[in-house]
Amino acid sequence: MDPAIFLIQCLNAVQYGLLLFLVASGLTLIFGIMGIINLAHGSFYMIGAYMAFALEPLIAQYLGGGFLVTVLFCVLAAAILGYFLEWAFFSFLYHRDHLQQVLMTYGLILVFEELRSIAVGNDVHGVPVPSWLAGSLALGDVMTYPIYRLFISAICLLVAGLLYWVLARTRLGMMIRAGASNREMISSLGIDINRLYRIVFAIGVALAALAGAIAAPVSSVYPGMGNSVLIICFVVVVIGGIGSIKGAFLAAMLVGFVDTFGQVFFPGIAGVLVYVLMAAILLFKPEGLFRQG
Amino acid sequence: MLGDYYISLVIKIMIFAIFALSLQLLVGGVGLVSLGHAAFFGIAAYVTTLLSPESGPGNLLILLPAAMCCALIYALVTGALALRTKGVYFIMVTLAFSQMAYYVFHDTDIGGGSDGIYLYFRPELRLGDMVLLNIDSPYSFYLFTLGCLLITWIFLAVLMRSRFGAALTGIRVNEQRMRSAGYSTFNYKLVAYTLAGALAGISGLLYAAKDGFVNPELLAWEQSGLVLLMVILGGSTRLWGAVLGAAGLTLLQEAFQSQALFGDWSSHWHLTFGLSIIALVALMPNGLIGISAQWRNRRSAARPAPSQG
Amino acid sequence: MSDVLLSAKNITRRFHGLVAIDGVSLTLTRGTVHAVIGTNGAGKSTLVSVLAGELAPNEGAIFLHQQEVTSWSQPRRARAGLGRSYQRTTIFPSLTVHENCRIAAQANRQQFWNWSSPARNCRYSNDAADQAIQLAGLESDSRHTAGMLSHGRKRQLEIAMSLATHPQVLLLDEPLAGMGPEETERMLSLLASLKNEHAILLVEHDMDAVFKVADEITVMVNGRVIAQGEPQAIRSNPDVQTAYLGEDE
Amino acid sequence: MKPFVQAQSLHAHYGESHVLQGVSLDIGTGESIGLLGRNGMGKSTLIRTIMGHVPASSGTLSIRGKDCTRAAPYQVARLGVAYVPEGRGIFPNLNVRENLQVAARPSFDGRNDWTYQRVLQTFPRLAERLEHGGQQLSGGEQQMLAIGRALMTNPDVLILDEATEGLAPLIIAEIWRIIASVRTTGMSTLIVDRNYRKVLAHTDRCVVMEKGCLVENQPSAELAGQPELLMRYLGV
Amino acid sequence: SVKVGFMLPYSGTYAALGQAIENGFKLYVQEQGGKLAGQELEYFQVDDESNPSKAPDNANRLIKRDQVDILVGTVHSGVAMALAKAAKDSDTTLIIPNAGADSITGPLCSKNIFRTSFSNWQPSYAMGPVAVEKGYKTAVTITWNYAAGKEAIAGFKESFEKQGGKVIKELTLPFPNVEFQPLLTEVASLKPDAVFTFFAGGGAVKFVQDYAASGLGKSVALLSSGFMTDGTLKAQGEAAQGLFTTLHYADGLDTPRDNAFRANYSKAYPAMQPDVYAVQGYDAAQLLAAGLKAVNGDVSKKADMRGAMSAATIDSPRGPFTLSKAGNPIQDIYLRQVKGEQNLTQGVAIKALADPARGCRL
Ligand SMILES: Nc1ncnc2c1ncn2[C@@H]1O[C@H](COP(=O)(O)OP(=O)(O)OP(=O)(O)O)[C@@H](O)[C@H]1O
Ligand SMILES: Nc1ncnc2c1ncn2[C@@H]1O[C@H](COP(=O)(O)OP(=O)(O)OP(=O)(O)O)[C@@H](O)[C@H]1O
Ligand SMILES: [Mg+2]
Ligand SMILES: [Mg+2]
Repeated sequence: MDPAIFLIQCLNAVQYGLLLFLVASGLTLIFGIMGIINLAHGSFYMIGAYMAFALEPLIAQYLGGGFLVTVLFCVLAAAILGYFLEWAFFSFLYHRDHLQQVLMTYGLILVFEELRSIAVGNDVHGVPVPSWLAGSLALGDVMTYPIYRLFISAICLLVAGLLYWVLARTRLGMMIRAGASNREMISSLGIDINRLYRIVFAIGVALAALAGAIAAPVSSVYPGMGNSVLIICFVVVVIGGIGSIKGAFLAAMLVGFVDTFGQVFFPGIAGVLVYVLMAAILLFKPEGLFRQG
Repeated sequence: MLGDYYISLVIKIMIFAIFALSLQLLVGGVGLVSLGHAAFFGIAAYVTTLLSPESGPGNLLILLPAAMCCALIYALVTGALALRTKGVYFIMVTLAFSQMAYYVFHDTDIGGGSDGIYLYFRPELRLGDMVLLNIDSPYSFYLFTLGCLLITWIFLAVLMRSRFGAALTGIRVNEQRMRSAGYSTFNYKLVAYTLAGALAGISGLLYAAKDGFVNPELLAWEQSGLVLLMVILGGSTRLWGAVLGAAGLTLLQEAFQSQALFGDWSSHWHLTFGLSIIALVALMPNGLIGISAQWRNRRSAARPAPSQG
Repeated sequence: MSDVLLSAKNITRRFHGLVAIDGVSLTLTRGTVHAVIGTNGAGKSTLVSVLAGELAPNEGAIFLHQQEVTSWSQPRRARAGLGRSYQRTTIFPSLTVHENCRIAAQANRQQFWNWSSPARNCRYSNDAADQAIQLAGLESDSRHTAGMLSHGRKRQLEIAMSLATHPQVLLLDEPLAGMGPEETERMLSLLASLKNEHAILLVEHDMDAVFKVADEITVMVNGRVIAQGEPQAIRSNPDVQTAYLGEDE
Repeated sequence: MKPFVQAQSLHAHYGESHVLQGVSLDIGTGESIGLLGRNGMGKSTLIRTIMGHVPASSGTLSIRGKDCTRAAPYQVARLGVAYVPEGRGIFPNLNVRENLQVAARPSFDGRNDWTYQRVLQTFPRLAERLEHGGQQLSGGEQQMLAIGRALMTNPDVLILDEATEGLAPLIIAEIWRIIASVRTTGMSTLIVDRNYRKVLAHTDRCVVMEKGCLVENQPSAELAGQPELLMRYLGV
Repeated sequence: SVKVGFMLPYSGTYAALGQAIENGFKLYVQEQGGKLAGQELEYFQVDDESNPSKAPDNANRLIKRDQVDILVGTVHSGVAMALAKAAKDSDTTLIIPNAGADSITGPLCSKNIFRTSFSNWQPSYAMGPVAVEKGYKTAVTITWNYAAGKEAIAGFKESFEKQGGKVIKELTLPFPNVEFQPLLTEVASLKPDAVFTFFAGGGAVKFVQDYAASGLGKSVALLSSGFMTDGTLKAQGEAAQGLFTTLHYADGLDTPRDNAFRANYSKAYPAMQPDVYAVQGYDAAQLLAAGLKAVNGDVSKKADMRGAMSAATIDSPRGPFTLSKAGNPIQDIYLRQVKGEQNLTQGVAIKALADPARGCRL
């Protein structure tokens, strides 16, 4: 492979990995801290994308528009949704078998997907790339690289950094981590664990929605878009070690590279490669690359 | 014809009941939650279809052992690797292995690729040239499936009562203690996993025979998820929980999709189905099998449940 | 008869650079209680786990009945007569006390191929379970669900389950932790009566109890053995006093 | 004046089993109380019921005169009750500093005399291990951390459940020293420990539990002089 | 009355297509005054979710539970395969209004199975000569690694190489992945004259956008089977402008038949655009009408009805077509170019193209 192409492929891999990380980070947060295997995470991704699509004209009309305003609005709305969902559907499940939560999230997938269909129909929709990010950079003689993709990468990196900072450095982060290991004790210290969980869930949902909203201009919005990212995100979370933001980041990069170069070098079996990677890693590191704690 | 339809519905429930029972051995028996159980189901279905001749019915005496063996071998190999991990990681490794099998059937031409392949004739039980059992008619197929279900159930019931079953129970509750008592728990888990794979193979064969159409989606994670839901919804502590779960979920889907019952809402059946799953989870902490106990409790004074410490 | 059942030579075990036990040797003899005491985090539980085969040592060798078992798995060692209890209770809470013991006892009659005869009818394991329950003084609770027992009773059950497998060597990790004075008394007399048939390793922080039953004491600090010997010698050893016992009250 | 914590005929169940059978207990401001009893008599359950971890099935509980019968644990804690549980409850994935800081809060009436610095002065061993993960600490250090963490919430009542379980004698002695010094600051304490002599020596008043009921309630000094009572209730 | 069972995707990725097909079908019936050959139609619907593993059951719901006389379905090829099998087993007449799997009117062909749409091979085959004519000598193909994609690519390759072109690489990615960037980079390194693709739905939108954003469009022409730009143009926006595709239907045909159909469709379903799926549904109804007319509405005369159906000439909005022996339309394939939100016809690429029906033994 000629070196320029190779470098571009690396860029592709990083860019894909970063986006995966953004979706997976919310999943690993909810998974690692609240112990909820959230199958509905893909739905939140979808909700984010659809909100970006549906809200854009409204926001343009009432708030004067702006892509960033739309995204911000989506994230806020998703956080509120997450806060409500935790209260309504999960708050009473913590004493029970974890598998019940899986069942609950499965029910939610069906509900969200159908509500989406009732609310906005089943068509594929495009979301325009904001004009100030619409250009491309020339790479090599035939290829160009859309600036918007670089923008996505930047956002993902920013979120990764922010998330790491919040969890590792702030008091909220400490509480969240503490709550992950001992729910009862944290409440004995005067911290409202229920509210804390609600906040974590809201953050998780908001992250998924953010990913959906900023990915919408490049991926378009379509029915079933959530489920297609769900499994790959679980792969990322598990390879990285559940609950570990650092691990999710690394795993997303790994998956990005394996997927990208798998498609180039082993097109016939590209679908299997990521799972081979996961199985191989778990066989040598049965708890993922970075176990939490 | 309508009778045929209900027979085929019951057959479907029974096939899923066998499938769910095989997973129940893992979830309820050993405490191993697998999200890749459909691999065994699908592999057996494919094996049945691929080994059947195109020109006439295949022989169950060959097909059944072959289907079970292939499922068993896949379970043995993947189980030996997957059982190195625990908990959620185990769930995900089993998922990974089933996705691998899925992509093999989906992306290669072994079994007709993503479109799937047909089984033209329902297999029959033949010894030499003598046909011992023909399951071509709905009714005989119904009886055959019922027989398989009963055998599976009885086998599992006896197994769980035996020393092997007691050891599995011990492993589910506290593996560390079992090891220190002298049980090679890995072997037990592997045997259970392999057995579960082989039993799922029976249901795979039946499924292929029922509709005569096999495709990669049989191995997809949604299928594994569905059967896991059956086990959880039914209640994983008892064998009949799996059967109840299979019947319950199948009937719920059936009812919500029925235009006769739900009119125009039937085209939004995902919504009603999803909502009812949510309601069931919220209201039935122990699955369908817990209902009777719940009623009893409801009547005696309301008391806080034991905390999980 | 000085009958060495278990011996460990120069055991070292590291956790990512932390040396949890560092070149520890000891022998367990039938008819004696060998107590291991030491500061918190000295590596006592780790030692028990290494001896039982739950953790592999990084260095050193372990012999059971004069046979090297260093590479044996835990279940294999258990079947060869090595039983242990845990510092944190590890019972089957959803089963009855009798069932708890029966499952443990059944380990000696596993019979994989025998998949059809009910476990409940296994004469051997029922007898062994009854015997263990009697030894541990749990007869009155034998039909009760283990999870409902009080902490002390659970600790007794923990011991009973170890006994049900008919081990010759017993490794007990803080069997007295959380027990009240009365149960402590009973446990100590149980240990004294088991001593004749078994070789016992006792990890314990309750010094009164240790000095009451131990025939030999090993003192560990930070993974190393700082003293080994008769109880009286240990009690008066100044190193042990400064590192562990503290000034006598 | 009303006692700081006032429990009246509390009942509690674990599923079917009736563990607390009408317990009434007052903890006055600045008072130090010992809770004695055999295994499984419900001592920990009483404490967990006060904290709100186990819901009371009947009876009332008030703290600072406020009704807390149905209060969540965090509300109880905010009213000034701190709890060092059986088994310590250290957050293993947080280091020592974070374990302390995560708990920091001023007291109900705004006092903030147990600062991070003061806790570290009280437990110099912890100051040496600030960046160690909670999991890497020895049992004794964990116990100190649990007590220090409870103090960071500037409580009015400190509840210690089996604070010395599984600790080396040397460290047990140190823990008792710390308990004594905390007591001199005027904080109320409720202490459960299997070493009844120490409990009697470090408390003003002792209550004895048997089968979910309080059967004795006497000044510690008097109870210490009644070996036959101790024999009856504790088997010693 | 005649019982018609729709087995169509009403949920999931293909839900919009399912709706269009049903609308088209009902539109024709409505135009005939609500009756075909004097018979009322009674409709039954089953949501097939585009999930092949549920397909046999779904088919049986219609065949056994609702006991329909005619089956109409579906979009997804895998589901259609199962449907075909069920129809064969129960000897029910099946009209396939979309699914293009070659094998349905190939090895699996049967007297009771008809298709009013296309075979995957057809539209792509028509692109080969077009590409050569435009002067492209080398091409790279990209599709999902699944049967429909492979069949479409095979059709293109067959005609393109027959005319002297060369497919230098066949790129695939796992279905339904939409991360195309690595493949586009690969294309950039291969520098072919043209890229031929087969994608549909959300994947198609993303592919077209990614292709445009990658800048390849300037030097490497993008050609594709028409599904790439049908029903997705609004979402694709600017990126799709000027693309050439081949399909059996196009905008701007401007025949009286098509104009009438479009006007009626827009009136009946104001919220939806008339598209190829609606046409296929519409023609399914026409085909059924032809059959019913021959037997005067007596559906029990199956053989006669089917004979009439396979002999019928369907006056489709796409232009009249007949059915091959295997039951697949023999139809004109149009070359279309995207202008605005329309796939405007550029004339006929191949006239009366019949699927070779390889493996069919009828
Ligand atoms: N799985 C593990 N991973 C990493 N470190 C460990 C692990 N288990 C134990 N340790 C460390 O090894 C050292 C010895 O621990 P061990 O549990 O053996 O101590 P102990 O002597 O039993 O103490 P205690 O009397 O408090 O029970 C401790 O510093 C502990 O933190
Ligand atoms: N989570 C639980 N579920 C069911 N029963 C429980 C639970 N926790 C405790 N019990 C039971 O409640 C009773 C009281 O237990 P509790 O822990 O309060 O006793 P305790 O006095 O603290 O004893 P110890 O000195 O052993 O700690 C015991 O009989 C115990 O078996
Ligand atoms: Mg220890
Ligand atoms: Mg207690």
